[in-house]
Amino acid sequence: MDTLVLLIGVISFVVGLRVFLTRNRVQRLLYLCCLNFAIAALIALYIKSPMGGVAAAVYFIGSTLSSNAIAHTIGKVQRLEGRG
Amino acid sequence: MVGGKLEYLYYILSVVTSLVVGLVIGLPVKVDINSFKGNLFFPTVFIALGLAAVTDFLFTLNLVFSILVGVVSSLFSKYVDVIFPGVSYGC
Amino acid sequence: MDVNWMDFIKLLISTGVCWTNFVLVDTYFGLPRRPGVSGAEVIGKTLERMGGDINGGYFMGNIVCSPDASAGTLMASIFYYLLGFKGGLIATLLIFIGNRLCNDPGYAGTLGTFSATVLIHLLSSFIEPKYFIGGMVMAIFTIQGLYHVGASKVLGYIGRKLGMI
Amino acid sequence: MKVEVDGGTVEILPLVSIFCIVMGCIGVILNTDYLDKIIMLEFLTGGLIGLIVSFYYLDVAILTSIMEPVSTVILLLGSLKYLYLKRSKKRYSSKLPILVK
Repeated sequence: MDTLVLLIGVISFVVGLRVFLTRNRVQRLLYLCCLNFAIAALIALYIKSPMGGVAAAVYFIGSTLSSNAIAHTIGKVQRLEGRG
Repeated sequence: MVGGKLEYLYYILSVVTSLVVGLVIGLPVKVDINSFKGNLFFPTVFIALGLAAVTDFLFTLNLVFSILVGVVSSLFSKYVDVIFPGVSYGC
Repeated sequence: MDVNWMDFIKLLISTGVCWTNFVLVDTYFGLPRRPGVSGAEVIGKTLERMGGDINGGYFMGNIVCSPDASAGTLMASIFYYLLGFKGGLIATLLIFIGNRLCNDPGYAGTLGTFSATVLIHLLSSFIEPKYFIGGMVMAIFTIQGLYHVGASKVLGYIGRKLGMI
Repeated sequence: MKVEVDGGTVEILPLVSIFCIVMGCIGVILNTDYLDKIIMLEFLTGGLIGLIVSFYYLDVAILTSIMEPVSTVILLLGSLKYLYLKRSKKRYSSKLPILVK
Protein backbone atom coordinates (compact mmCIF):
# COMPACT_ATOMS: atom_id res chain seq x y z
CA MET A 1 0.00 0.00 0.00
CA ASP A 2 1.36 3.36 -0.99
CA THR A 3 0.71 5.76 1.84
CA LEU A 4 1.90 8.91 0.05
CA VAL A 5 -0.49 8.81 -2.93
CA LEU A 6 -3.44 7.95 -0.67
CA LEU A 7 -2.70 10.96 1.56
CA ILE A 8 -2.54 13.36 -1.41
CA GLY A 9 -5.83 11.90 -2.66
CA VAL A 10 -7.54 12.47 0.71
CA ILE A 11 -6.28 16.09 0.78
CA SER A 12 -7.60 16.61 -2.74
CA PHE A 13 -11.06 15.27 -1.85
CA VAL A 14 -11.32 17.51 1.25
CA VAL A 15 -10.30 20.64 -0.67
CA GLY A 16 -12.65 19.81 -3.55
CA LEU A 17 -15.61 19.54 -1.19
CA ARG A 18 -14.67 22.86 0.43
CA VAL A 19 -14.53 24.58 -2.98
CA PHE A 20 -18.07 23.37 -3.63
CA LEU A 21 -19.55 24.31 -0.25
CA THR A 22 -18.01 27.74 0.48
CA ARG A 23 -20.10 30.82 -0.30
CA ASN A 24 -17.36 33.50 -0.22
CA ARG A 25 -15.77 34.16 -3.60
CA VAL A 26 -12.22 34.96 -2.42
CA GLN A 27 -11.95 31.93 -0.13
CA ARG A 28 -13.06 29.74 -3.04
CA LEU A 29 -10.09 31.07 -5.05
CA LEU A 30 -7.67 30.19 -2.21
CA TYR A 31 -8.96 26.60 -2.02
CA LEU A 32 -8.62 26.30 -5.81
CA CYS A 33 -4.90 27.15 -5.52
CA CYS A 34 -4.39 24.24 -3.09
CA LEU A 35 -6.24 21.88 -5.46
CA ASN A 36 -3.89 22.84 -8.32
CA PHE A 37 -0.87 21.90 -6.19
CA ALA A 38 -2.40 18.49 -5.42
CA ILE A 39 -3.28 17.67 -9.04
CA ALA A 40 0.20 18.67 -10.29
CA ALA A 41 1.79 16.37 -7.69
CA LEU A 42 -0.53 13.50 -8.67
CA ILE A 43 0.32 13.92 -12.39
CA ALA A 44 4.04 13.72 -11.64
CA LEU A 45 3.62 10.66 -9.42
CA TYR A 46 1.38 8.86 -11.98
CA ILE A 47 3.72 9.13 -14.99
CA LYS A 48 7.31 8.30 -14.09
CA SER A 49 8.89 9.91 -17.17
CA PRO A 50 10.45 13.31 -18.05
CA MET A 51 7.44 14.11 -20.26
CA GLY A 52 5.21 13.86 -17.20
CA GLY A 53 7.31 16.51 -15.48
CA VAL A 54 6.91 18.85 -18.46
CA ALA A 55 3.14 18.26 -18.47
CA ALA A 56 2.90 19.04 -14.74
CA ALA A 57 4.93 22.27 -15.10
CA VAL A 58 2.88 23.53 -18.05
CA TYR A 59 -0.40 22.75 -16.28
CA PHE A 60 0.68 24.50 -13.10
CA ILE A 61 1.90 27.70 -14.81
CA GLY A 62 -1.22 27.88 -16.99
CA SER A 63 -3.62 27.48 -14.09
CA THR A 64 -1.74 30.14 -12.09
CA LEU A 65 -2.04 32.55 -15.03
CA SER A 66 -5.80 32.09 -15.28
CA SER A 67 -6.18 32.44 -11.50
CA ASN A 68 -4.28 35.75 -11.71
CA ALA A 69 -6.74 36.99 -14.34
CA ILE A 70 -9.78 36.04 -12.22
CA ALA A 71 -8.41 37.83 -9.12
CA HIS A 72 -7.71 40.99 -11.15
CA THR A 73 -11.27 40.95 -12.55
CA ILE A 74 -12.76 40.52 -9.04
CA GLY A 75 -10.84 43.60 -7.90
CA LYS A 76 -12.01 45.67 -10.86
CA VAL A 77 -15.66 44.65 -10.39
CA GLN A 78 -15.55 45.45 -6.65
CA ARG A 79 -14.04 48.88 -7.31
CA LEU A 80 -16.63 49.59 -10.01
CA GLU A 81 -19.59 48.64 -7.82
CA GLY A 82 -18.25 50.36 -4.71
CA ARG A 83 -17.74 53.66 -6.53
CA GLY A 84 -21.20 54.05 -8.01
CA MET B 1 28.56 15.86 -7.44
CA VAL B 2 26.64 16.22 -10.69
CA GLY B 3 27.93 13.22 -12.57
CA GLY B 4 31.37 12.61 -14.04
CA LYS B 5 34.31 14.81 -13.16
CA LEU B 6 34.51 16.48 -16.57
CA GLU B 7 30.84 17.58 -16.79
CA TYR B 8 31.24 19.37 -13.50
CA LEU B 9 34.04 21.48 -15.02
CA TYR B 10 31.93 22.33 -18.09
CA TYR B 11 29.20 23.88 -15.92
CA ILE B 12 31.82 26.02 -14.14
CA LEU B 13 33.28 27.10 -17.51
CA SER B 14 29.84 28.16 -18.77
CA VAL B 15 29.19 30.36 -15.70
CA VAL B 16 32.65 31.97 -15.85
CA THR B 17 32.24 32.69 -19.58
CA SER B 18 28.87 34.35 -19.02
CA LEU B 19 30.30 36.54 -16.23
CA VAL B 20 33.31 37.64 -18.33
CA VAL B 21 31.18 38.45 -21.39
CA GLY B 22 28.74 40.32 -19.16
CA LEU B 23 31.55 42.50 -17.83
CA VAL B 24 32.71 43.26 -21.37
CA ILE B 25 29.18 44.11 -22.57
CA GLY B 26 28.63 46.49 -19.67
CA LEU B 27 25.92 45.08 -17.41
CA PRO B 28 25.37 47.02 -14.14
CA VAL B 29 26.89 45.47 -11.02
CA LYS B 30 24.42 46.84 -8.44
CA VAL B 31 21.52 44.52 -7.50
CA ASP B 32 18.05 46.14 -7.44
CA ILE B 33 15.20 43.89 -6.28
CA ASN B 34 12.26 45.99 -7.50
CA SER B 35 13.48 46.56 -11.06
CA PHE B 36 12.73 44.58 -14.20
CA LYS B 37 16.15 45.22 -15.76
CA GLY B 38 18.81 42.53 -15.53
CA ASN B 39 22.12 43.02 -13.77
CA LEU B 40 25.40 41.10 -13.70
CA PHE B 41 24.40 38.36 -11.26
CA PHE B 42 20.67 37.67 -11.16
CA PRO B 43 19.35 36.26 -14.42
CA THR B 44 22.77 35.53 -15.91
CA VAL B 45 23.99 32.76 -13.60
CA PHE B 46 20.69 30.88 -13.45
CA ILE B 47 20.03 31.16 -17.21
CA ALA B 48 23.53 29.80 -17.89
CA LEU B 49 23.05 26.84 -15.51
CA GLY B 50 19.59 26.01 -16.93
CA LEU B 51 20.63 26.21 -20.58
CA ALA B 52 23.71 24.09 -19.88
CA ALA B 53 21.50 21.45 -18.21
CA VAL B 54 19.07 21.46 -21.18
CA THR B 55 21.98 21.11 -23.62
CA ASP B 56 23.45 18.27 -21.55
CA PHE B 57 20.11 16.48 -21.48
CA LEU B 58 19.23 16.83 -25.18
CA PHE B 59 22.65 16.82 -26.95
CA THR B 60 26.14 16.49 -25.49
CA LEU B 61 28.15 19.11 -23.61
CA ASN B 62 31.64 19.89 -24.93
CA LEU B 63 33.93 22.93 -25.10
CA VAL B 64 32.21 24.75 -28.01
CA PHE B 65 28.67 24.34 -26.65
CA SER B 66 29.75 25.45 -23.18
CA ILE B 67 31.24 28.75 -24.43
CA LEU B 68 28.24 29.31 -26.73
CA VAL B 69 25.80 28.88 -23.81
CA GLY B 70 27.72 31.50 -21.82
CA VAL B 71 27.57 34.08 -24.63
CA VAL B 72 23.85 33.46 -25.30
CA SER B 73 22.89 33.77 -21.62
CA SER B 74 24.82 37.02 -21.24
CA LEU B 75 23.11 38.52 -24.30
CA PHE B 76 19.72 37.34 -22.96
CA SER B 77 20.37 39.11 -19.67
CA LYS B 78 21.24 42.33 -21.52
CA TYR B 79 17.85 42.53 -23.29
CA VAL B 80 15.63 40.80 -20.68
CA ASP B 81 13.41 43.86 -20.18
CA VAL B 82 12.67 44.00 -23.92
CA ILE B 83 11.80 40.30 -24.21
CA PHE B 84 9.66 40.15 -21.02
CA PRO B 85 8.44 43.68 -20.28
CA GLY B 86 6.53 44.60 -17.14
CA VAL B 87 2.88 45.54 -17.53
CA SER B 88 1.41 48.65 -15.89
CA TYR B 89 -2.30 48.35 -15.23
CA GLY B 90 -3.81 51.34 -16.95
CA CYS B 91 -7.34 51.93 -15.74
CA MET C 1 -2.85 -3.37 5.11
CA ASP C 2 0.13 -2.62 7.32
CA VAL C 3 1.35 0.89 7.96
CA ASN C 4 5.06 1.55 8.12
CA TRP C 5 5.90 4.11 10.76
CA MET C 6 9.14 5.21 9.08
CA ASP C 7 7.06 6.70 6.23
CA PHE C 8 5.30 9.09 8.59
CA ILE C 9 8.56 10.21 10.22
CA LYS C 10 10.12 10.93 6.81
CA LEU C 11 6.96 12.75 5.70
CA LEU C 12 6.94 14.96 8.80
CA ILE C 13 10.64 15.86 8.41
CA SER C 14 10.17 16.75 4.73
CA THR C 15 7.07 18.83 5.57
CA GLY C 16 9.08 20.85 8.08
CA VAL C 17 11.95 21.39 5.64
CA CYS C 18 9.67 22.58 2.81
CA TRP C 19 7.60 24.87 5.10
CA THR C 20 10.71 26.53 6.55
CA ASN C 21 12.30 26.95 3.11
CA PHE C 22 9.48 28.70 1.31
CA VAL C 23 8.25 30.83 4.19
CA LEU C 24 11.75 32.16 4.94
CA VAL C 25 12.62 32.88 1.29
CA ASP C 26 9.28 34.57 0.56
CA THR C 27 9.45 36.68 3.72
CA TYR C 28 13.02 37.78 3.01
CA PHE C 29 12.18 39.00 -0.49
CA GLY C 30 9.32 41.14 0.75
CA LEU C 31 6.10 39.38 -0.16
CA PRO C 32 4.19 40.51 3.00
CA ARG C 33 5.26 44.14 2.61
CA ARG C 34 3.21 45.17 -0.42
CA PRO C 35 0.91 43.53 -3.00
CA GLY C 36 3.02 42.83 -6.06
CA VAL C 37 0.16 42.39 -8.52
CA SER C 38 -3.32 43.88 -8.56
CA GLY C 39 -5.18 40.74 -7.55
CA ALA C 40 -3.28 40.27 -4.26
CA GLU C 41 -4.64 43.51 -2.84
CA VAL C 42 -8.24 42.22 -3.07
CA ILE C 43 -7.43 39.03 -1.14
CA GLY C 44 -5.55 40.93 1.57
CA LYS C 45 -8.36 43.43 2.14
CA THR C 46 -11.01 40.71 2.19
CA LEU C 47 -9.08 38.68 4.79
CA GLU C 48 -8.62 41.81 6.90
CA ARG C 49 -12.39 42.43 6.84
CA MET C 50 -12.96 38.86 8.07
CA GLY C 51 -10.72 39.42 11.10
CA GLY C 52 -7.25 38.43 9.93
CA ASP C 53 -3.94 40.24 9.46
CA ILE C 54 -3.43 42.34 6.33
CA ASN C 55 0.26 41.49 5.80
CA GLY C 56 -0.47 37.77 6.00
CA GLY C 57 -3.28 38.35 3.53
CA TYR C 58 -0.87 39.98 1.10
CA PHE C 59 1.42 36.93 1.49
CA MET C 60 -1.38 34.48 0.65
CA GLY C 61 -2.57 36.61 -2.27
CA ASN C 62 0.91 36.72 -3.75
CA ILE C 63 1.12 32.91 -3.55
CA VAL C 64 -2.17 32.59 -5.48
CA CYS C 65 -1.42 35.18 -8.15
CA SER C 66 2.13 34.30 -9.25
CA PRO C 67 4.42 31.25 -8.95
CA ASP C 68 6.75 32.18 -6.09
CA ALA C 69 9.02 30.05 -3.91
CA SER C 70 6.12 27.72 -3.02
CA ALA C 71 5.67 26.68 -6.65
CA GLY C 72 9.46 26.61 -6.95
CA THR C 73 9.78 24.07 -4.13
CA LEU C 74 7.14 21.79 -5.71
CA MET C 75 8.72 21.98 -9.18
CA ALA C 76 12.22 21.37 -7.79
CA SER C 77 11.09 18.24 -5.94
CA ILE C 78 9.21 16.92 -9.00
CA PHE C 79 12.14 17.47 -11.37
CA TYR C 80 14.66 16.07 -8.86
CA TYR C 81 12.47 12.96 -8.53
CA LEU C 82 12.39 12.51 -12.32
CA LEU C 83 15.77 13.72 -13.61
CA GLY C 84 18.28 14.09 -10.79
CA PHE C 85 20.30 17.22 -9.95
CA LYS C 86 20.19 18.52 -13.54
CA GLY C 87 16.38 18.54 -13.36
CA GLY C 88 16.49 21.11 -10.58
CA LEU C 89 18.49 23.45 -12.81
CA ILE C 90 15.90 23.03 -15.61
CA ALA C 91 13.11 23.80 -13.11
CA THR C 92 14.84 27.09 -12.24
CA LEU C 93 14.66 28.18 -15.90
CA LEU C 94 10.96 27.23 -16.18
CA ILE C 95 10.01 29.07 -12.97
CA PHE C 96 11.84 32.23 -14.14
CA ILE C 97 9.84 32.30 -17.40
CA GLY C 98 6.60 31.67 -15.50
CA ASN C 99 7.34 34.51 -13.08
CA ARG C 100 7.94 36.96 -15.90
CA LEU C 101 4.67 35.95 -17.58
CA CYS C 102 2.79 36.86 -14.37
CA ASN C 103 4.26 40.42 -14.06
CA ASP C 104 6.79 39.75 -11.28
CA PRO C 105 10.57 40.47 -11.27
CA GLY C 106 11.26 36.87 -10.30
CA TYR C 107 13.86 37.06 -7.54
CA ALA C 108 11.90 35.04 -4.96
CA GLY C 109 10.92 32.17 -7.24
CA THR C 110 14.35 31.61 -8.78
CA LEU C 111 16.34 31.70 -5.55
CA GLY C 112 13.70 29.57 -3.78
CA THR C 113 13.94 26.88 -6.43
CA PHE C 114 17.75 26.84 -6.30
CA SER C 115 17.88 26.63 -2.50
CA ALA C 116 15.26 23.84 -2.50
CA THR C 117 17.32 21.86 -5.02
CA VAL C 118 20.45 22.16 -2.87
CA LEU C 119 18.52 21.15 0.29
CA ILE C 120 17.00 18.06 -1.38
CA HIS C 121 20.42 17.04 -2.70
CA LEU C 122 21.97 17.36 0.75
CA LEU C 123 19.18 15.35 2.44
CA SER C 124 18.76 12.71 -0.29
CA SER C 125 20.92 10.09 1.42
CA PHE C 126 18.28 9.09 3.97
CA ILE C 127 15.05 10.67 2.63
CA GLU C 128 14.01 9.75 -0.91
CA PRO C 129 12.95 12.70 -3.14
CA LYS C 130 9.48 11.15 -3.47
CA TYR C 131 8.62 12.22 0.06
CA PHE C 132 9.31 15.89 -0.63
CA ILE C 133 6.40 16.06 -3.11
CA GLY C 134 3.97 14.87 -0.46
CA GLY C 135 5.62 17.15 2.09
CA MET C 136 5.08 20.19 -0.11
CA VAL C 137 1.39 19.36 -0.60
CA MET C 138 1.00 18.96 3.19
CA ALA C 139 2.75 22.32 3.76
CA ILE C 140 0.53 24.18 1.29
CA PHE C 141 -2.54 22.52 2.84
CA THR C 142 -1.74 23.96 6.26
CA ILE C 143 -1.64 27.49 4.81
CA GLN C 144 -4.23 27.65 2.02
CA GLY C 145 -6.66 24.92 2.91
CA LEU C 146 -7.22 24.61 6.65
CA TYR C 147 -8.17 27.90 8.36
CA HIS C 148 -7.46 31.16 6.58
CA VAL C 149 -7.77 33.71 9.38
CA GLY C 150 -5.41 31.85 11.72
CA ALA C 151 -2.86 31.22 8.95
CA SER C 152 -2.77 34.94 8.06
CA LYS C 153 -2.15 35.81 11.72
CA VAL C 154 0.76 33.33 11.94
CA LEU C 155 2.34 34.64 8.69
CA GLY C 156 1.99 38.25 9.82
CA TYR C 157 3.62 37.39 13.19
CA ILE C 158 6.59 35.74 11.47
CA GLY C 159 7.07 38.67 9.10
CA ARG C 160 6.88 41.18 11.93
CA LYS C 161 9.31 39.15 14.08
CA LEU C 162 11.92 39.04 11.29
CA GLY C 163 11.63 42.80 10.77
CA MET C 164 10.69 42.63 7.11
CA ILE C 165 7.54 44.81 7.27
CA MET D 1 0.42 4.26 -7.56
CA LYS D 2 -1.90 1.31 -7.06
CA VAL D 3 -3.79 0.90 -3.80
CA GLU D 4 -4.78 -2.62 -2.79
CA VAL D 5 -8.41 -2.86 -1.69
CA ASP D 6 -9.68 -6.42 -1.17
CA GLY D 7 -7.59 -7.97 -3.91
CA GLY D 8 -8.43 -5.38 -6.59
CA THR D 9 -6.40 -2.31 -7.51
CA VAL D 10 -7.77 1.28 -7.45
CA GLU D 11 -6.00 4.20 -9.10
CA ILE D 12 -6.19 7.56 -7.34
CA LEU D 13 -5.82 10.10 -10.21
CA PRO D 14 -8.92 9.05 -12.29
CA LEU D 15 -10.98 8.96 -9.09
CA VAL D 16 -10.05 12.54 -8.14
CA SER D 17 -10.54 13.75 -11.72
CA ILE D 18 -14.03 12.27 -12.07
CA PHE D 19 -14.98 13.76 -8.69
CA CYS D 20 -13.79 17.23 -9.86
CA ILE D 21 -15.70 16.96 -13.16
CA VAL D 22 -19.02 15.92 -11.55
CA MET D 23 -18.82 18.54 -8.79
CA GLY D 24 -17.86 21.22 -11.34
CA CYS D 25 -20.85 20.43 -13.55
CA ILE D 26 -23.28 20.65 -10.62
CA GLY D 27 -21.62 23.90 -9.46
CA VAL D 28 -21.87 25.54 -12.90
CA ILE D 29 -25.60 24.79 -12.98
CA LEU D 30 -26.43 25.83 -9.41
CA ASN D 31 -24.52 29.15 -9.10
CA THR D 32 -26.23 32.20 -10.56
CA ASP D 33 -23.51 34.92 -10.66
CA TYR D 34 -21.33 34.87 -13.77
CA LEU D 35 -18.03 35.20 -11.87
CA ASP D 36 -18.88 32.16 -9.74
CA LYS D 37 -19.65 30.26 -12.92
CA ILE D 38 -16.18 31.04 -14.32
CA ILE D 39 -14.47 29.88 -11.09
CA MET D 40 -16.43 26.61 -11.22
CA LEU D 41 -15.42 26.24 -14.89
CA GLU D 42 -11.76 26.40 -13.79
CA PHE D 43 -12.51 23.67 -11.25
CA LEU D 44 -13.97 21.51 -14.06
CA THR D 45 -11.00 22.12 -16.37
CA GLY D 46 -8.49 20.92 -13.78
CA GLY D 47 -10.34 17.64 -13.50
CA LEU D 48 -10.56 17.32 -17.28
CA ILE D 49 -6.79 17.68 -17.75
CA GLY D 50 -6.21 15.08 -15.03
CA LEU D 51 -8.55 12.66 -16.79
CA ILE D 52 -6.74 13.20 -20.13
CA VAL D 53 -3.37 12.55 -18.46
CA SER D 54 -4.60 9.37 -16.80
CA PHE D 55 -5.15 7.80 -20.23
CA TYR D 56 -1.56 8.76 -21.29
CA TYR D 57 -2.49 11.33 -23.99
CA LEU D 58 0.27 13.74 -22.95
CA ASP D 59 0.37 15.95 -26.07
CA VAL D 60 -3.36 16.65 -25.87
CA ALA D 61 -2.96 17.52 -22.18
CA ILE D 62 -0.10 19.98 -22.83
CA LEU D 63 -2.02 21.70 -25.65
CA THR D 64 -5.16 21.95 -23.51
CA SER D 65 -3.11 23.46 -20.67
CA ILE D 66 -1.71 26.15 -22.99
CA MET D 67 -5.07 27.01 -24.58
CA GLU D 68 -7.10 27.14 -21.34
CA PRO D 69 -5.86 30.53 -19.91
CA VAL D 70 -6.37 32.19 -23.31
CA SER D 71 -10.05 31.20 -23.37
CA THR D 72 -10.50 32.30 -19.75
CA VAL D 73 -8.99 35.72 -20.44
CA ILE D 74 -11.25 36.22 -23.49
CA LEU D 75 -14.32 35.21 -21.43
CA LEU D 76 -13.38 37.65 -18.62
CA LEU D 77 -12.81 40.52 -21.08
CA GLY D 78 -16.23 39.87 -22.58
CA SER D 79 -17.95 39.87 -19.19
CA LEU D 80 -16.17 43.10 -18.15
CA LYS D 81 -17.20 44.77 -21.43
CA TYR D 82 -20.80 43.69 -20.76
CA LEU D 83 -20.68 45.31 -17.32
CA TYR D 84 -19.40 48.63 -18.72
CA LEU D 85 -22.04 48.57 -21.45
CA LYS D 86 -24.86 47.93 -18.98
CA ARG D 87 -23.78 50.82 -16.74
CA SER D 88 -23.37 53.28 -19.61
CA LYS D 89 -26.74 52.36 -21.08
CA LYS D 90 -28.49 52.89 -17.72
CA ARG D 91 -27.15 56.44 -17.67
CA TYR D 92 -28.74 57.20 -21.05
CA SER D 93 -32.01 55.55 -20.15
CA SER D 94 -33.72 58.75 -18.95
CA LYS D 95 -33.07 60.51 -22.26
CA LEU D 96 -33.61 57.67 -24.68
CA PRO D 97 -36.21 55.33 -23.21
CA ILE D 98 -36.63 53.44 -26.44
CA LEU D 99 -33.16 51.85 -26.22
CA VAL D 100 -33.91 50.10 -22.95
CA LYS D 101 -35.84 46.92 -23.52
